[in-house]
Amino acid sequence: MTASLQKGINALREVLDAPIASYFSSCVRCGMCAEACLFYTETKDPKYTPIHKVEPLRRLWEQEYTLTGRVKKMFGLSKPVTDEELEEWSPLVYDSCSQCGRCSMVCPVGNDITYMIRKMREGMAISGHAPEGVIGATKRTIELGSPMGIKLPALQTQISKQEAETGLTIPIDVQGADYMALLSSMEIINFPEYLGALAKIFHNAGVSWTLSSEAFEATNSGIQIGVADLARDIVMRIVTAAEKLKVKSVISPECGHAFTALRWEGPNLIGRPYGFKVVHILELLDELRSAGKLKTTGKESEALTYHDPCQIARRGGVVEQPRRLLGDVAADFREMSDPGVWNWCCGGGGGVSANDRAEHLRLTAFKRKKAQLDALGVETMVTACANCRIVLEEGLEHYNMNVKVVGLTELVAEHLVEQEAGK
Amino acid sequence: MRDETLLDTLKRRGISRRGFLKFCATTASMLALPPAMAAEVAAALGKVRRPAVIWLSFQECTGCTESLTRAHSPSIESLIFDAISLDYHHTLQAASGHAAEEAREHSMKQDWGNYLLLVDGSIPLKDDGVYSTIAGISNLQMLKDAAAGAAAIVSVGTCAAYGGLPHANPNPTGAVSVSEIIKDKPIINVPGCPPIPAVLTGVLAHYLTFGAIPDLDDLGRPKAFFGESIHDRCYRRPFYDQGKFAKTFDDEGARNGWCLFELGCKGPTTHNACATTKWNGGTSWPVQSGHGCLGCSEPDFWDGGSFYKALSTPISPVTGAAAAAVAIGAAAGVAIGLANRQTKAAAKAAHQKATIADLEK
Amino acid sequence: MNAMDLLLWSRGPGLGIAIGIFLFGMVLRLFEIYSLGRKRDLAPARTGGEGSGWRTMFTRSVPDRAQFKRSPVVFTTGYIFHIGFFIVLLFLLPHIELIRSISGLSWPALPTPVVDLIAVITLIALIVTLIYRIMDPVRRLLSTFGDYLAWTVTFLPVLTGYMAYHHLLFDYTLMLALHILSVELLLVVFPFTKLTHMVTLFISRWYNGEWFARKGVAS
Amino acid sequence: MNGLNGIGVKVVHVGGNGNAHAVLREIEARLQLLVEKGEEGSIDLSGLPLMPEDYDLLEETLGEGEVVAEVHSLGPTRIHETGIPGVWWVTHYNSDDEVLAEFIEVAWCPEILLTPEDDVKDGLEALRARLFELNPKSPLGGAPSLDL
Repeated sequence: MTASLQKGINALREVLDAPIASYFSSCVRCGMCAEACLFYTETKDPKYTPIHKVEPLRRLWEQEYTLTGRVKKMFGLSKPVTDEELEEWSPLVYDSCSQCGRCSMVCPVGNDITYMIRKMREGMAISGHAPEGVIGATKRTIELGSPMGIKLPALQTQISKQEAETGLTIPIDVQGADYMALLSSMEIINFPEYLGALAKIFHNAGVSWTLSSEAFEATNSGIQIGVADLARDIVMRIVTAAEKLKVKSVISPECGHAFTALRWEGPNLIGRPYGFKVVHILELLDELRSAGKLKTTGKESEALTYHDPCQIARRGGVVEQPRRLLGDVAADFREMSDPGVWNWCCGGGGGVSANDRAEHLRLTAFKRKKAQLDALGVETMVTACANCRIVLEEGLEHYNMNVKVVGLTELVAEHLVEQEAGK
Repeated sequence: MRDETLLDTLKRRGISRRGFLKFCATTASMLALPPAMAAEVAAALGKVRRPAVIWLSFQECTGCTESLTRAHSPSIESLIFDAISLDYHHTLQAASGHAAEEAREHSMKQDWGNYLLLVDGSIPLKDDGVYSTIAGISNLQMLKDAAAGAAAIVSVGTCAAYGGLPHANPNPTGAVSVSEIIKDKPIINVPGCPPIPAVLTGVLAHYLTFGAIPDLDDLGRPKAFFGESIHDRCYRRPFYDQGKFAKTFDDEGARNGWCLFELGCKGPTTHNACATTKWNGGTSWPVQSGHGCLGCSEPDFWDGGSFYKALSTPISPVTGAAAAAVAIGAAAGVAIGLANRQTKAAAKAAHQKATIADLEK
Repeated sequence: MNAMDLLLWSRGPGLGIAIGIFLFGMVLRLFEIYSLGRKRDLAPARTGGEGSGWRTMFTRSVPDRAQFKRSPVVFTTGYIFHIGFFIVLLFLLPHIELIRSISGLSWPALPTPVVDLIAVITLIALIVTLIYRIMDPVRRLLSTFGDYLAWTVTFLPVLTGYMAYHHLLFDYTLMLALHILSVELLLVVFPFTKLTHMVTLFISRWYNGEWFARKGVAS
Repeated sequence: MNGLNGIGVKVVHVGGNGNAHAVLREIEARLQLLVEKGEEGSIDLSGLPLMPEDYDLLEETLGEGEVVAEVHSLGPTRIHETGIPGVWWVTHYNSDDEVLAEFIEVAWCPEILLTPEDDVKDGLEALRARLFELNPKSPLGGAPSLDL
């Protein structure tokens, strides 16, 4: 056994816990999870059946943690997990799973397969079976601070631009602010309007906020590739910065898995609760709206729909907030089929969009979203995840579809009732 | 007289032709043959020689003999018994002591190879068969000696057929059935505790009429009488199918004559003719009198658990085994649990902080 | 050994051994599962999801409508054979008598012809699931020896029970003995195959329901 | 006996089990055979378990006919034609009046009622013997040589 495989198997031994043991004990191999997974429904290839993607993990559990498995292993009756097998499984664990969590909602015995994939990636990554694209993104996050290699000067450039555009100051490193906002690299590069939108909304609502020059990047490639040690380092940057600035809350940006990383995994990675709250920008906007601090005027007249980012809706519980916000700014909002917690993924979550190897498969899986959009016939799709947004735009372009993708925060900012200066 | 056929016997007794017709019809009915077979019975009667019969009683309660003699219907069945030459029977013969044993030996010698051997009671094997002897001869020895010269053997009652009550757990005398000792002779089992008299006379009539043993099932019982279960022939069967059951012996269901399954009736697994032949000249039978079938014509019916518990229930309590299994399972569970924790702790200890370099193999 | 001996063995020592192995195995499995433990979740949970784990134990039995349409065969046959199996198990009088003799609990039985019909439907549904498992690429890929074993030991008790009642193939005594033995086989195999899902699915659903509820997607 | 009579006995009717219908169907089929082909047949009533109610139903359905007969041989045999001509109820008893066997015969006349031919021959001889005893001189008497 190579040292890397040894490390991988060791990592899997570490992550196997009671829920996973229960899940494997319960699986009846009914295959219903296949129909919940867009990588299966759009390819009809049985190897993309979610539970099949964790088969090596199942065998390891059986061999290491059950009496029958131990006896079988003793008599040499069980097939050991090998490097070749893990290599074969790499496309199943990384390319064909966006960790969207739909299979976990469908499984009749209640198996959280997504949870198992997340755990399995711990063994895959450390034994050298993660895809190059995702390794690269992780490396850049660790070494440069962001998966796209964006550094502070680039952000400062965008800040100046947005300040010029909005005429507002964008605070940075303000001690004792209520909120510390985070961004995803994609927003910094592709959708800087988000930053301007935040400035406008917070200024109007009188929210005290700041950015941090030490931790502005919210995305966490360590989570996507599945290396807790690296994910911890990444999340720790934010924790350190937020605690240094003594903010009350940290705002997770329009990015799905960044929210998962910060809100749900972070405290468990660092082994303690934070000294601050984590809110998703949509939650905060909805709170401001309820408090009457977010007044809008006018409504988009064309028909539009909303794409629920998996990590924000199904895996994050933010479902009603975007609909309330949209109700204020859209005259003709139409739900897609399977909305809310039953949404279908864009196909690029969970590191798939960073994985060049998976591009073809991802575009094939996009047919599901295409079918949903075709059935609905709208030309504007709002969402609240920069990653979804890029993946959707790529998919739409690939299939020559004339649909515009808009960030919800920007849309709200566009309809903001500007308060009189000085107030 | 020893060479005469049953027809000769009937003639000698001055039976008319109508009487003969009645005899054949009744015999066919007794043999559970279709009425049209009466003609065959008549034809066969003239051919078969009247056999000598030796009746040996071993570990038994005389219930079988009681049953047969009490229920015996004078005209027809007495004809059957008249047709045999019962040369030795403990209970019924007048002779006793040495005279009786001499009669047996004499009869055996005279009809060597041709007599019919009837046996009731089981045979003890433990401690050289000391638990039951006749005239100082162990049952085992007497059976072997008598069987050697028999044309066929009829095991009368469940004890002779399957060991019966003496064979019941823990079987202190090592009792066994006739068929476990005698392997080289045709054996007809007529089980029952006691057997239905009409069934025994039916078997004898068959042997007398056709000179051969009847068709037997895999437990050596004549199919004509034991071919179907009590349950299938039971007049209460429709209640079983409808799900109407007596819950106690004095409830509404019992009064309405509903199925006795819940009260422990063993009818479904018991093969006998009670439901059709009935007892006491066709008066009634156990189920008709409101009591479930005990299964007395089946092997080991004494060991089948309570007579008053349903057939589908466990024979012996399972709670002890269950408690033990849970305890052992918990002990093994604790052991594997500790081993699992150790494996996990070892994995944790072996964990080295991952670095970027680890990702590229 | 004759049929009656076999029946007596299956009602006596056989049943004790089978129940023993079943309980031993299931207790062992539960220890195996829970001994692995799980880390306390340090991320503050959303409110409003209290009891979601317990609710999910039941709500997960009802499929999402859209998903039902996507796997109609698996859902339909799955429902039919599970419900059928339990009706036959719990509402045939001899079975109730067995339960009563062990636990003291009892309830009214269904008429035998009704149970008989349900048994036939159950058998058909089980056969369809087997055919589907063999024919459908997804299920064929997932299936292992254990899956076919589990199917067999589930199918046999229903089949032998049906055959015993209708006096098919063998005499009732032998068929009843085979029926009880097939149930004992089911009990023995149970803890060491996916049949454990009958117990562990409640654990899984609880974990799943709790996990989702903490994130604000309570059932 | 007072003791036994003192015990209260409640007779409960449990109802028939449907076997009477089976017997009646078989009678119908056999009767048709008799009419069409002249084939006679017989049904053994002990072959099926019949309850008192089943007997009642059989008796009620078949009814009473014109002929009642009794044969005395090996105990009595009682025969009556039912209300359905050609359907005879034949019960064999032993000398203690216990039922030995019971048949429904579907025939022009039950066989047991027909005089056997040999009996007629024997009877003729017996008659002649009696006549000879009455009048030994008669030309008819004591002439067994007459062609028979």
